[in-house]
Amino acid sequence: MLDLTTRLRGATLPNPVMTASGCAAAGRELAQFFDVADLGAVVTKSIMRDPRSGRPTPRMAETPSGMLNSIGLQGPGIDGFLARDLPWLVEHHARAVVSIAGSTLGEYAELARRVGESPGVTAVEVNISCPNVENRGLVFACDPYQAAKVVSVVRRETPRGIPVLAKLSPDVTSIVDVARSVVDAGADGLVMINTLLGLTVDPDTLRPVLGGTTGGLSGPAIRPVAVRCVWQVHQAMPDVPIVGVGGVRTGFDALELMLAGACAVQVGTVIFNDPSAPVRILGELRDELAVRGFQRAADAIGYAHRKPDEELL
Amino acid sequence: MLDLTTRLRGATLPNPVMTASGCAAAGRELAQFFDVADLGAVVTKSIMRDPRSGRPTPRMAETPSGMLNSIGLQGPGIDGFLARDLPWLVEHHARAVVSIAGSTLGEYAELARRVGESPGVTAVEVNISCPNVENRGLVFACDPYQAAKVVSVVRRETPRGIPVLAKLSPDVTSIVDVARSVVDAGADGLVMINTLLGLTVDPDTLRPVLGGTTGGLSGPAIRPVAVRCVWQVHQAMPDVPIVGVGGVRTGFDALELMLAGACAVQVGTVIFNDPSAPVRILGELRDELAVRGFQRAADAIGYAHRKPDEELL
Amino acid sequence: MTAPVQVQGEVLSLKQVGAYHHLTLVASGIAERTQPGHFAALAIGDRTSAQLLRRAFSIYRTRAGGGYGGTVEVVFAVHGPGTAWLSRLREHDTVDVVGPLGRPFTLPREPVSCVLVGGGYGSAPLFGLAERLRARGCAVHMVLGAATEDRLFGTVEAKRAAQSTVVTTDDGSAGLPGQVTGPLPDLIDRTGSEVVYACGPMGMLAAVSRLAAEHGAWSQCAVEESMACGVGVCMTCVLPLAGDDGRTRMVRSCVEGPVFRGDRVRWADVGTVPADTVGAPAGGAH
Amino acid sequence: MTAPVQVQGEVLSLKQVGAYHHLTLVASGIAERTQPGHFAALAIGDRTSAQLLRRAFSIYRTRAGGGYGGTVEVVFAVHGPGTAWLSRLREHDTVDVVGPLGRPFTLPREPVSCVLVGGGYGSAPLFGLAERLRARGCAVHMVLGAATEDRLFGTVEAKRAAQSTVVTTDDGSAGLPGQVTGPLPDLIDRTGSEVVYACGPMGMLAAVSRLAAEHGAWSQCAVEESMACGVGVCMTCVLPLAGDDGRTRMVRSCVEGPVFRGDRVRWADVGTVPADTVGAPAGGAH
Ligand SMILES: Cc1cc2nc3c(=O)[nH]c(=O)nc-3n(C[C@H](O)[C@H](O)[C@H](O)COP(=O)(O)OP(=O)(O)OC[C@H]3O[C@@H](n4cnc5c(N)ncnc54)[C@H](O)[C@@H]3O)c2cc1C
Ligand SMILES: Cc1cc2nc3c(=O)[nH]c(=O)nc-3n(C[C@H](O)[C@H](O)[C@H](O)COP(=O)(O)OP(=O)(O)OC[C@H]3O[C@@H](n4cnc5c(N)ncnc54)[C@H](O)[C@@H]3O)c2cc1C
Ligand SMILES: Cc1cc2nc3c(=O)[nH]c(=O)nc-3n(C[C@H](O)[C@H](O)[C@H](O)COP(=O)(O)O)c2cc1C
Ligand SMILES: Cc1cc2nc3c(=O)[nH]c(=O)nc-3n(C[C@H](O)[C@H](O)[C@H](O)COP(=O)(O)O)c2cc1C
Ligand code: FES
Ligand code: FES
Repeated sequence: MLDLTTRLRGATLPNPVMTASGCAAAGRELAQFFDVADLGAVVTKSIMRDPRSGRPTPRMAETPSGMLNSIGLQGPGIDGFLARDLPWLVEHHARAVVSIAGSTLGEYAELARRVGESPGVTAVEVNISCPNVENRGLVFACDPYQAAKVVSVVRRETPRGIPVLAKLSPDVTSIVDVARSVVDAGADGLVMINTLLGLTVDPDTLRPVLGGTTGGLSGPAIRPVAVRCVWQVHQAMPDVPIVGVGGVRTGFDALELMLAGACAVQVGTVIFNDPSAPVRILGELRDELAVRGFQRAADAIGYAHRKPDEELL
Repeated sequence: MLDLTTRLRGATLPNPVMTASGCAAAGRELAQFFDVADLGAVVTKSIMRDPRSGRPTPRMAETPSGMLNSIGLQGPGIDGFLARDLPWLVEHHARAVVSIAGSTLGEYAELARRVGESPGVTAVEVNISCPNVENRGLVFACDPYQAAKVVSVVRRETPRGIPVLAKLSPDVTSIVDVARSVVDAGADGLVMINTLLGLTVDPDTLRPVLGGTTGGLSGPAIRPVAVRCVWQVHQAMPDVPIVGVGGVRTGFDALELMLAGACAVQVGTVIFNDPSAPVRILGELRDELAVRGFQRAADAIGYAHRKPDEELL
Repeated sequence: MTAPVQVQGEVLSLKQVGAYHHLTLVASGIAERTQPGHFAALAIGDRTSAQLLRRAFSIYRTRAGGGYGGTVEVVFAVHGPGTAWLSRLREHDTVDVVGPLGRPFTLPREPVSCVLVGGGYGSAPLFGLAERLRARGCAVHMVLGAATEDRLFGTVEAKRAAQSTVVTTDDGSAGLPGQVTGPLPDLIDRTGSEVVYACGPMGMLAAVSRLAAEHGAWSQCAVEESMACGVGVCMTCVLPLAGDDGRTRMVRSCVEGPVFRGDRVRWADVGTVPADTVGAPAGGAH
Repeated sequence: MTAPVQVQGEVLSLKQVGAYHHLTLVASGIAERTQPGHFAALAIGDRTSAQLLRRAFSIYRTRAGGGYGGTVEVVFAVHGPGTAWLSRLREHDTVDVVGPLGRPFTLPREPVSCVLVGGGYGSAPLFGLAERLRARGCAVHMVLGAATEDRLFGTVEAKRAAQSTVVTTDDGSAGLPGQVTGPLPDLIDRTGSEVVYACGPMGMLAAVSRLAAEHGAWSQCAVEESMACGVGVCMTCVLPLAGDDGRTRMVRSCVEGPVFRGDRVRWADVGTVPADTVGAPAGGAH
């Protein structure tokens, strides 16, 4: 029997496959297609302190092997989330990874506290790809120092037992520098990658398609960038747990991120293509590991970093 | 009659469509499929001072709607290039944009001088996505200061009449900052974007596919990133000529880059899919402009930046 | 909400009908669950396809499964690469289908008169609706409109499905020249209709719901918002809707719609986030 | 070098042959130019395809055009998404083809004896070659090998094409058990062959060219390097080749090959850049 158990500092998951934040809402809708408890975890849509309407439509555009989105973090706010969404996940025995997003350090702190007080939280994922209203709207994730400040307040406000995962943006000159500084600031693990900033123009209006002008590029198109980021950071910090995300469509895509250094993976955009993708991919991952003779998923983590001559298992 | 003329400071091209560096060698092979003089320009594979063997194979991997490459700038060196390649382009009435790449400031200077002395050069494109051996192998393009130094030496060594175009990498936190500093350093125009750094793992060996481990991601997969970069830089510096490149597959893709702010476009990876793509796309671009009532290609430059209410032509 | 199923549909037939394509898929489990107004989301191409997003189509008709599993039918216009791919399907090809999705049309409790308005392929879901309404003793009147004759769908079928049918085309190539909104007010009054059901372009829906209200009828409009997932997880398909509490929220048209009460949709504000929306940014867009 | 053409090929037939697919395309202009050893590069899917790179296939056979433009035939194994797509083609589908590409086999001036060695589908280009050789009065002997019987291609045709034929399979399911390199040395000697032509996996080519040299014969090997463009512009398909000046260069197998003199290819170093290569980095890889 293949052992799929995955360890994030402070949390043990039955398997490495999660949903990606913003691509599975809070799990309810996907429960129509599979049992959310079968996944390693369900990562919820990034929640902000207050209810939020999000951006005007159009909010998405299809691009070659990917898509652009500018949802603008529409959501019910932390009260609604804790009242309706989190309890549902707990009832359904899903491991809930709660993604939080703020526009100030204070908001992040408050969110961490509120989430930390709530029962049934497996981990907190910190979405730092948000504009910092206290700093000319610069995105936290693009500055190692600002990113670290967010992570340290969140880590401080979150109960020790609950791991804090920092989700990084690939739109930086050195993702290793950002990774280092958030780890030094107390992140228990890293989630890579968030979307790449993109834009597309409407053939009819000759203006940007998205209501938000620019949007986040996701899907298989960006997978090689995600694998590269995971590779670079695992090489720099082999002991830091990394959750790989970006364009996972098949079991091998999931395995590829693990071979590059991820201990778990998230499925995002591909859910829109196939709502049962997370469980399908979990099954395919199991097979991909088995045919290659891996007994434990954990043995695949970072395997691609071995010298060519170090023979396979 | 639609006017396709495009102006780069110091050079006027009959139309905005060029080949992308490294995707058309020095034009000879593509002449089997179309007349290279029909294009706005042919951009040659980045040439280095000395002959160069490039990286071990495999040098490429196909990815969803794109590819990774790690050629390693294989080439004959500047002597061979000036003796055999440039003259061929001149004989065939192609407008030659010569791309140069160095590993030290001195090499860039020498290359600029040699190219500048040669007859028939329409423009010099400076590929700064190269490791700087004098600075811990850091890529020039990733540091506004280093990038500016390269551009200033090249500008200094290149005859006034010949425009110097700086080719930027998207793998930076702020492409606007890099763009600003190379323009201040004397760049007459910008070429955006070079490939994104990516990696992919081989399902059989479980090691990175590419001989160079990481490689450059290109193709339609990255087009939304290219359009975004052009958009941001045109917004910041509306008067600086921008050559857009990244995933152009159709005439509308070319137009999209122009609407975002490019005055010319380059076709790269798609040439591998369709060797006659550059002329096909030129024809399609003409049609896309015509159906929208543009009389001059130049009128489309930056059009997408107009307010939604500013009605079309 | 009926739980949707995800199945590998098999192409039974694909026929050209005027400007449209009529696709029939063998897809077990969907027919049983479908009510008029539900839609289906079709995946484009196989696992290597560059088009990741599903395409949504109103369910035109279904047949509950005999031995071979039931069929679901959609009618579509070729618009971009996804519908172009669908139009090239051949018998026995497979298509991944998710359905039925969304909230169907709400049926009146009483046997009242109803007007069903379809714009272009928007008439597709109205025939099943007409059947249900008549089964409840409702009188059914149809107005089918399109830009040109070849863009009308189901005018013949309408004659069977409805007590009366009016056809309009913008160019007058068939029926009355002009738009569906021309004959509508008079028809509502004449037939004393209490509900107007509509499916078609947003502009048409906005006008229809306004006219319905002006003439004392409820309206049920099936909207068409750009959708990435179709199942409620992506938040791309929202529009501003006034709730029972009078407050406006950005709601997902794939799960809370596609059928909405016309008087609740803030038609003029579609494509924007009205300032009084719950959670709207203090200082402009997010 | 013959100038290649780019044409929209139309599928005339696609047949399963053992483990392979035999594709015949109507593609005018290619047949006229093709010589044995040339290859064709096929585009995968349409303009929205996620597979951008062309797939290269040795040209098996061509028929110069009567009225409808000539045909080109390739034999392929399904390997990944591209060949899977090709295997799903149906009559009248179109495929964008570029060909003929590369340098064909060099024919001996004298009517000498030759051995033609094909591994798996690698035998495809050898039948046209055999014809040309015999037209020049050369004696032709064939060795066809594969892992298993279903991976042999053209064993029947070989009987017509060659004076003698030897078949080998790794598992002994047909012909001699073992690899083509088993019978080869003796065959070269017995037939006094002066040239060995080979097409197949790199490992086989390396062994064949070594054996040919050891037994006093020239070798002409058609290699299979991963190619992105097939026309010489991308520099992905290189291998280390010793030139007339004795110096090693990384040469493009799509334009300077795919057929190389076996004694010039640095087989052991394929996949590396030997330190003595022109332009090799002083300190390790670039
Ligand atoms: C509930 C609902 C019911 C629909 N019913 C029908 C129907 O019965 N017949 C029919 O022909 N069409 C119908 N549509 C529209 C249909 O979904 C689009 O025409 C189709 O998705 C276009 O795909 P494409 O690849 O051809 O175009 P593209 O423009 O390439 O599509 C790109 C992306 O935009 C989305 N998109 C583009 N246009 C629309 C649109 N008008 N509405 C929603 N998404 C869009 C696509 O889903 C895809 O994700 C319906 C849409 C919705 C939301
Ligand atoms: C000169 C030449 C002649 C060939 N002749 C034949 C033939 O007659 N019959 C046949 O079945 N195959 C032949 N091949 C191999 C054939 O090109 C590959 O099997 C095919 O490209 C695989 O594509 P795929 O999409 O199925 O696999 P994928 O692995 O998805 O291909 C991905 C990419 O890698 C490249 N690639 C993968 N494997 C190979 C390979 N072995 N050689 C070259 N490129 C590869 C593809 O071109 C594509 O760009 C030949 C290759 C070359 C270079
Ligand atoms: C529609 C959409 C909404 C998203 N919302 C969020 C979000 O709220 N928080 C977050 O951290 N990432 C969000 N993401 C990013 C994804 O979680 C993921 O990092 C990214 O899409 C790359 O993975 P993928 O290619 O598998 O989608 C969103 C992505 C999409 C497509
Ligand atoms: C095989 C290959 C080789 C390339 N070589 C170079 C090069 O030598 N110099 C350079 O500036 N860019 C090089 N590029 C980058 C392209 O010029 C272009 O910037 C990038 O590929 C994006 O455009 P595309 O998507 O149209 O290919 C290369 C790209 C590819 C795919
Ligand atoms: S389409 Fe995804 S939420 Fe409606
Ligand atoms: S395949 Fe592009 S140069 Fe040979």
